[in-house]
Amino acid sequence: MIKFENVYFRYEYNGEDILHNINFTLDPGSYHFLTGPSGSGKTSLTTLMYIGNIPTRGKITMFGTDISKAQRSEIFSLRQRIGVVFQDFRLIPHLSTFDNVALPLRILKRPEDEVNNYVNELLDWVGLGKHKKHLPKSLSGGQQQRVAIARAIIGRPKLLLADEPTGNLDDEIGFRLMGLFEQLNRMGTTIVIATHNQQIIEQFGHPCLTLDKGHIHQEDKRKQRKKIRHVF
Amino acid sequence: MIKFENVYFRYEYNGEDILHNINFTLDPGSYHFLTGPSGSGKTSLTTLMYIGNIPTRGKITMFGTDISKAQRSEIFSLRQRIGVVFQDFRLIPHLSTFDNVALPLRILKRPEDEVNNYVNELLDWVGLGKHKKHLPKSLSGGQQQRVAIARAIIGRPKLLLADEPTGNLDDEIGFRLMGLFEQLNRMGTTIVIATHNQQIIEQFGHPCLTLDKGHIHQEDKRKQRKKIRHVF
Amino acid sequence: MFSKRKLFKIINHYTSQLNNRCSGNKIYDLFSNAINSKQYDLPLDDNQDNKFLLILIALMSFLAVLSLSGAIALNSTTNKWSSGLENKITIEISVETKDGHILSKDTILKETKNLYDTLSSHPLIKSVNILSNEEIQDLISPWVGNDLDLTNIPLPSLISVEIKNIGENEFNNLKKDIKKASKHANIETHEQWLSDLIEFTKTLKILSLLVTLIIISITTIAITSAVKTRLAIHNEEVTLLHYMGATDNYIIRQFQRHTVILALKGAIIGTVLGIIVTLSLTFISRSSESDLIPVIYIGFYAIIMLCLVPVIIAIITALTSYITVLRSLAKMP
Amino acid sequence: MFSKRKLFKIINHYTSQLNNRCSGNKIYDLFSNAINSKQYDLPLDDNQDNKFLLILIALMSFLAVLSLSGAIALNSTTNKWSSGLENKITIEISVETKDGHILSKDTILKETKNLYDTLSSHPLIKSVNILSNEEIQDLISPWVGNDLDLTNIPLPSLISVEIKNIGENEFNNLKKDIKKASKHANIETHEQWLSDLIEFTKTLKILSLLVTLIIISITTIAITSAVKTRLAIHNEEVTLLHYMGATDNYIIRQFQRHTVILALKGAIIGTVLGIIVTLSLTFISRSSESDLIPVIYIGFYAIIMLCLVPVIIAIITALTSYITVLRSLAKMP
Ligand SMILES: Nc1ncnc2c1ncn2[C@@H]1O[C@H](COP(=O)(O)OP(=O)(O)OP(=O)(O)O)[C@@H](O)[C@H]1O
Ligand SMILES: Nc1ncnc2c1ncn2[C@@H]1O[C@H](COP(=O)(O)OP(=O)(O)OP(=O)(O)O)[C@@H](O)[C@H]1O
Ligand SMILES: [Mg+2]
Ligand SMILES: [Mg+2]
Repeated sequence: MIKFENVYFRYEYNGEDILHNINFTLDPGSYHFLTGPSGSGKTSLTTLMYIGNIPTRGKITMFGTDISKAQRSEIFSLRQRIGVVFQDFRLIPHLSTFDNVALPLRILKRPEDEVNNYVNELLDWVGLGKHKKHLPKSLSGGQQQRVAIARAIIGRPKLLLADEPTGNLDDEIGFRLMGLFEQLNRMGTTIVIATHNQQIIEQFGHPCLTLDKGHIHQEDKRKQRKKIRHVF
Repeated sequence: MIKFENVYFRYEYNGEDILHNINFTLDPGSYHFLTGPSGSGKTSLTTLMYIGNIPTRGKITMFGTDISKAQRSEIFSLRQRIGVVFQDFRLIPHLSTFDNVALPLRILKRPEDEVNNYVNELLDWVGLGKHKKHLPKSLSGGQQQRVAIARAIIGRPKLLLADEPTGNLDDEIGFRLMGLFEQLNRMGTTIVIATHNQQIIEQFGHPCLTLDKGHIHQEDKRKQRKKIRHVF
Repeated sequence: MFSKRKLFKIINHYTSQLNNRCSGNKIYDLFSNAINSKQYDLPLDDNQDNKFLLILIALMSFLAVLSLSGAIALNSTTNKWSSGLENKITIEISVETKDGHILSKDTILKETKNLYDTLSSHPLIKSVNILSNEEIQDLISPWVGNDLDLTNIPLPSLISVEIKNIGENEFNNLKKDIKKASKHANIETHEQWLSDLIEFTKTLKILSLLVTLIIISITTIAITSAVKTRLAIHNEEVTLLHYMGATDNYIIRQFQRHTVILALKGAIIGTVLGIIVTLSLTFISRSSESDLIPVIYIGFYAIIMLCLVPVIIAIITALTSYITVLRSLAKMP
Repeated sequence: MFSKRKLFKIINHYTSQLNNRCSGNKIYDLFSNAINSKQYDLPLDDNQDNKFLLILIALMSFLAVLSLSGAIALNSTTNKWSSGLENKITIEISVETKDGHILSKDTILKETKNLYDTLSSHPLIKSVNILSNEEIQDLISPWVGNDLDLTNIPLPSLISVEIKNIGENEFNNLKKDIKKASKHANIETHEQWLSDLIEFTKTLKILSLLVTLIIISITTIAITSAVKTRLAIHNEEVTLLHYMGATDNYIIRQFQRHTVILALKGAIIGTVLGIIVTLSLTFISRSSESDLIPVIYIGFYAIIMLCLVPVIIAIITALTSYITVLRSLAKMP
């Protein structure tokens, strides 16, 4: 699904390598946490995974395509198979909750009645049934985060990248959404969740990619910690 | 310090009461957590506390001044005694980390060498020594949050309002900053921290204001849970 | 809203099928883009530049209509002149030859007769008419007065000839034939002043072409800069859409539809104003008695042509915004 | 940067003390605001409107300079006229009286003598001068020619009188005194055509006042709208500063400094251009031989006055942005 080979990355502006010699493979249908202290490069790595940036060096293979050799139209179709929850939400300010969540389906040119059904159902599920017509700025922080999550999963992506998806959520709704990710994973979606919330990592016990100052360590916490799946 | 009497609040745009009949008093030098599920009104309540909004009904007394009767210049000097960590950071995008943090001191017209010393020291302390000249958009989520916190406390406010201040921080730096808040509190700053992070609430065991659909319950968790102060 | 969306969905379906079939056809894409999209993901409408662009395009199309209708009026007037004058020549057999001899009345009469016979049967000639003495007297009376008795004065012979629409070669042949029939004949065509006029008209036409070019350039530049400004303002949203897998076309559509609608609005306002001014001028020119104001003639078809101005501006806008957006999107990863 | 800041700090310290002492003095605030602030918290500079505002203000001050220098030139010219003519009157004792009698040479001489005596000792008169016969001949020779012998013809007597600067009442008294001394005297003041001229000058002055008013209004409107646009764009940041306890003055300062600098830049450009054009016109008018072009005179002090245009525009800008920002800040909680 995703293969990083000797990937280095730096922001042009900065001039220092942010990611050093990253090597890992994520199998289709796998579920990984991405953790590491603040500023270690989690968001940067995620950005590379949705082709939001191109690595300075190294090779990234996604869905079997070497992205450095992919054509523009291929990149579009790759991205259409990826759902992203941005750390800073990135909701479109003048679109309502509904339209923000509907965006990926509209980009995929799904029929409008399907869009209606899907979006309404999902918004009810994440507890935003009453806020469908609100603009992002009149939503609370957690509500905005839920809109961002709903938008990422509405298109049933093959790959879900979530950057700190529960940072603004209370435990109840947080676990509810983590449960949704489990479900999606069981239905075949590959999932990468960047988080520093050790509680969640421990509780769900999926394998963990740990970043430290741009270097990656792959560890499987499944062995060490007990799974708490009974929550759902 | 802060006294809410029968306070009701609604956003004009919305038309529904967000806060119902809020009554509480925060003593000078106290430390409170403000918790409640997402969308319960924590941010709205905080906004009232820094006079970012005016209550629809009821009376708010801050620093002994009834804010509905306060003059414009009084409001300014009230606000200068309050530090706020916004949930969405609200860093000024074209100002560097340093200038963002220096802003409250410059508003207070502190001498520029004092500004330099204070800001540099604090930035080093929160681990942003290398990022003083960076613009907010080239900082990671957690780094931005630390800038927001630094900006809130740089002016040694009499009242610190922090809205979800550790949502984007890893545990280590998170606890480090919570420790900083403890220190400030010991030096006399009244502190209100809105958070849904039960772990932190339990660990620090300060009295807790719980919001639920706009209604407030005041409970003192100090009695029920053991304090973990040895972290610092 | 739902049923509208459904309708658009159906249209979209068929047009996208069409699109697939002729995917190389960029011009087709251009229009389906501009027409099909119903929803903006980008808040393009709440921009202060919009009003400026609208007024600019209205002004430009107003100028375009005026310059075009000027060219049309000029064209139809010169056509009238040409058709009235170009095919008429006058042949004169003057009393005094170039080398100073005085011709006898008999010689003049004989040569005139000769010429008339030749021309009447000439295949390139429509009609021949020998001016009678009275007609000649009428012509020259302003100079010599009416009282002068011309009977004893040798009068020149004037033959007015209407020729068929012919090329230059045939006209030269005709000249030779005339010279053969009468060696003293002077052929007076209206060539000189007409060619002057036509030269002048050509200059005016080039000028109006220039005006059109300037208008097109200004419109293109204005649209380019407006689109670039919008792209800069909405850079974040555009990047986001890109990351979500939106194709270049999806994003271009948003800008295109917005600018095309804006340009159409402006162009229609400008064109209508321009046509009103043109028609007013036409009526004034017709109703005025003064010879100084030439009668302007703008036909029905010409007005139809003027109505094409908004269409052309819409096409320019669609193309310009297509290219501008595509170019800056190409820079994104 | 550090030492600069320190310097500003010190200045700030003293000016803020001054401010406190005369806290009611808004005008003082206005300037200390515009000058003291060294740092922008708001990114006012990267705005596309800036160029437009700069050009507009340059244009406005250019026009202001032209209109002002026009008024100055007019003023100095009419001053020259007035000072040359206003205090001079001519008294004539003509040969033929109004009712047709011919006066004898003796009568004329006697009355002239009489008049001269009265006027020489009159307190309102500066100087009196009886024109000699030669002078009179010089004056009338263009009409009657030089050859004519005037010795035997009764000549009118002309007395040129320079009076002191006096009011209308005194002037009427003077008139009476003259009539008393000589009942045949005709007083010729330059009142009529001068008052016409002054009327005309007044109109021009009103016109230039109008131009100035229009310029001020346009400048004010442009600055208001520019400031409002910036406030709208940076609404979030302004609100944030407010929440952080920034006073209205702190925020106003940012806008003010930005607009004042921009306006000063534009005004200086426009003023320099305007002065260049004015001086060029002055030199052209002086070097030209033609009588049609009046000599324009713009003095050194006038140019100093023109240099005040940028200062005035800066004051208007400071005031306008002060009021505009204050008004919209007052709406914030
Ligand atoms: N500007 C606004 N206009 C209208 N409604 C708003 C606005 N801001 C918040 N709300 C609504 O008020 C309610 C309370 O919001 P608030 O932001 O106070 O919640 P919160 O407790 O901070 O939640 P969270 O933990 O998710 O940040 C929500 O239902 C939200 O939709
Ligand atoms: N746009 C950018 N330009 C330059 N440097 C950047 C940019 N974005 C991030 N960085 C730097 O790259 C490093 C890694 O940032 P990144 O956002 O990937 O961290 P992170 O692991 O997501 O941290 P957090 O948990 O705080 O979100 C940081 O030091 C940051 O300052
Ligand atoms: Mg991050
Ligand atoms: Mg909140």
